[in-house]
Amino acid sequence: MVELYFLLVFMIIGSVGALQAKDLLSSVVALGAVGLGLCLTFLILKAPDVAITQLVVEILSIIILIRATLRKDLPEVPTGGWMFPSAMGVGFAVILLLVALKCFPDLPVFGEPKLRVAQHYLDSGLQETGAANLVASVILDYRAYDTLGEATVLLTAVMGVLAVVRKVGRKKPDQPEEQTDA
Amino acid sequence: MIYLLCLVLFCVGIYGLLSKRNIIKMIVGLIIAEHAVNLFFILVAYRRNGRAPILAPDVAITQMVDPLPQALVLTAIVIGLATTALLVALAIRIYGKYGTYDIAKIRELRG
Amino acid sequence: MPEKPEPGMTILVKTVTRLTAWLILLYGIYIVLHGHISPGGGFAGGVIIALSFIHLMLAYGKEVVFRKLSKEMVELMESTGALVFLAIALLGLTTGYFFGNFLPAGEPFNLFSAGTIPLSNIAISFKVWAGLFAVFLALVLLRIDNVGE
Amino acid sequence: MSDPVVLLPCFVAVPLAAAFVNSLLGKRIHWLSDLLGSLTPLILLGLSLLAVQAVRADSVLVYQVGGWKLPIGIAMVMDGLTSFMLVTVNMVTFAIAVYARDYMERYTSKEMFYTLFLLMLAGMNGVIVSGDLFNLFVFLEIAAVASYALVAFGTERHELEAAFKYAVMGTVGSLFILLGIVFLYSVTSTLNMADMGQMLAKQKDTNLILMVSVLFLMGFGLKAALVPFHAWLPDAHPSAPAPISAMLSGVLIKTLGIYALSRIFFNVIGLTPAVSSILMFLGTLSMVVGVLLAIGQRDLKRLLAYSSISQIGYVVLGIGLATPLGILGGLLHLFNHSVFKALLFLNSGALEYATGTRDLEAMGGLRKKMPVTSTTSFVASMSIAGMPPFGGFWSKLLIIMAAVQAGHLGYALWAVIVSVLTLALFARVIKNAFLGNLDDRWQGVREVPAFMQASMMALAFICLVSGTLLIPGIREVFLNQATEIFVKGSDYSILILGNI
Repeated sequence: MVELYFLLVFMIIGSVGALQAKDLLSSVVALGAVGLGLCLTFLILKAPDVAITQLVVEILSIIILIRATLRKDLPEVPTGGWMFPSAMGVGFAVILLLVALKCFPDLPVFGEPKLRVAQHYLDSGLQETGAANLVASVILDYRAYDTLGEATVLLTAVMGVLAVVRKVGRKKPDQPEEQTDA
Repeated sequence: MIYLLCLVLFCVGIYGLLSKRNIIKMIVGLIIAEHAVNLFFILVAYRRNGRAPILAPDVAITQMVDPLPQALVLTAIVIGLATTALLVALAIRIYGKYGTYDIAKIRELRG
Repeated sequence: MPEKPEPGMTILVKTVTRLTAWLILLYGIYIVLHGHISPGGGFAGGVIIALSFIHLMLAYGKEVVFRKLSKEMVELMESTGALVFLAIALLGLTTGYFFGNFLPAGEPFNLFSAGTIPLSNIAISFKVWAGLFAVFLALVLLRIDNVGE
Repeated sequence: MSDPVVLLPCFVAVPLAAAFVNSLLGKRIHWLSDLLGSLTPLILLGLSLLAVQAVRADSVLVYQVGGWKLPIGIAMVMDGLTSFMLVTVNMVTFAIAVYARDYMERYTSKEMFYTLFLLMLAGMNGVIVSGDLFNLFVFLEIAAVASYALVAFGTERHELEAAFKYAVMGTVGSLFILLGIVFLYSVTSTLNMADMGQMLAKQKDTNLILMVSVLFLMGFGLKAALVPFHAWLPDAHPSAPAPISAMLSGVLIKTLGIYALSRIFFNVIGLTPAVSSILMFLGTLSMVVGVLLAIGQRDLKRLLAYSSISQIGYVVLGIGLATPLGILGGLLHLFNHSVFKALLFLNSGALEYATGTRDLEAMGGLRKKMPVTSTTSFVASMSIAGMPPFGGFWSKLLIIMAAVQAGHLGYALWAVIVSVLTLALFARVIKNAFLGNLDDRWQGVREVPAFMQASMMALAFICLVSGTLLIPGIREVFLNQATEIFVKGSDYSILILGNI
């Protein structure tokens, strides 16, 4: 599994690059590279469904993000005088990783999942649902209710975007404009 | 430990979110953290020398990876996309109103 | 992209796009229909279909796409997709359960098998491509409108 | 409808269907979205009352979605706590929906508002009835995404900024929750909460549980706006349209934050003393910090937002005590706070609707011009400050008594002090807004439309009578069943798995 480590390190470097890049466009492009690495990792980990979805979703979100950055010359602001949040970020990361390191021995060893419920899907998924793709049988039959929720999240987001981009939010009131943002 | 590297990726995302003051950079950090969580889920599902959970008429079922987390990650990816779309829409609107992506300047501009 | 007098990109891009957009569209439909047999499914396929439209739009400019389908149409399709999916769930009540699989499981590995799964895939793909395309349209239109602000 | 189990999917399917139909037809048929927006919460309220009845007969109902046996498929669960939350959420939502009918006339695209509103309601109901951890997460996201968009509904600059901040922090919270779910899945290899609880009962106090607890505390703490994670709330609540502020403060942070947090800690992971004391500490901290920050505010809605943080602290303190009395008090306070804080936000919306400002210093003497608003807001203020005949008094009393009983005198003292400070705070609100001389600016002010008045009066009535929930006889039906679920702790899983 050397390639896995290789890909992960690549992703970490890519994301650091994405965050430190001087202009926004290259930051977004670096994010695209990270997404591609993730997609390959999914393939290596034998998750082709996820890899396909990740790939197309990545393309779409990159397109959306580029629409946001292409606008004009967007000079990256220097991050001076912004020490406190950085320190907070580093502190948070260190604490999280320390606790995580302590808890890893409790997790099952990598490559040997417990498979309690999943064993049932593997054994009788084909007979019960008739779908050869077990992932499809899980998302659309065993856990179809989740998928309804997922579709609804997407609908909600679309409605939300449409609501947010309305040019006029309030009707012009007949009394003086409110000035409350004190 | 592969898990640790994955969490490092998560921390990089969160760190970016906390320390950057550009709205787009914050969104980028958030997306990276999302990637890390999804990856962690798939890592947990992996079986050594496993096969993809797709059956074929002539192959017996042996050593398949856990299909359940894959299904969940599919859901999580779409949720992430939905959130990203909304965030970007908000960001573009903020840019339209304030003329900058810099969150510190936006705070100064406020009322 | 600032507004150009002539919408869209160069003739070279347009010619290539005319070919590839349809291929992408077909591939998306294939992914949707075979979601229960091979990798892919409603979501991936739906996104691919949306991408094919976005591809067209990036190359030709928004007017060409709008001639084919209006924004209202897109929103309509999205809600319809969601409703169809919910209806499939409710039809499941005929088996006694919400989301019951009310169609026979059928012969495995065939295109017409696995009960409601292909139907749900199609409903979801409609929802997804319409929804994402609506998002894209909203963001693109917003940018053009906001220039003067 | 012979079998009460059929009720369960209705709680999700009805609002979703209403939202989809509304998004499809709302633009063309104008009366439809008003009708759907108010009728749906009413239907759900009726259903949830039926559910209380059903739970009383059967104690736990389990619905297996798709007919798959329990650990394999997704389960919906109806127990005392679920029905309690459902009644609270749907009742408050109904009042707010009626109010929004006139209030939202000031905004464009009202049908879009109702679609998002119904989606948010569906998300909250989905969170409450879900018996599956990942499913809970999905529905939590529906409610959260809808609320991000609703905060920005006015599309003014500060609204967009507040919505962005809220969306970023909310998404981070969701990521922590998802990471926690991943850790739990990898150890238990199941997602059903009852099944998971049974697996985890064997291995308490491991480092893994610590990690998961930390992740969930951060994630749900962000959603519930507990003090170290509260930064988004004072921006997001004032920026939203008044009905949405009422929804956010009244029910959303409770459903997504406190309900989900306590459900997972009590019934799935099992409450350890360490977590319990952290909860009590965070509760008290939120209580104190929230009220102190509220005192300096001039903007009425911002003041109410800070006071929400403080009142949420009471609820968390009560639940964190983990004694039956404390939990009872916490739940009653949750109910009370939903009602009176929703009412206060609706009042502030009515003031804004009539006068166009939220600045407390600019108001004054509005009592004569707006009798209904001033009376109802007086009732709500007295209830939040814990004056005796009103509901808020009883719940605070219970929490303080429970803290004393459990030997946490310090916490009890802080609760009393905060209560006094709250009284001072709201006395100032009443004085500045309604008493005193009428400014010439407000001569032309009129009372708000009838539907808005009706919903405020209904909520004020509930404020007045919510103390009766404690009377033996009524208490057994409603509150005790909810308390029992918490007290059972990890035995909850046996209850559910035995009830398939």
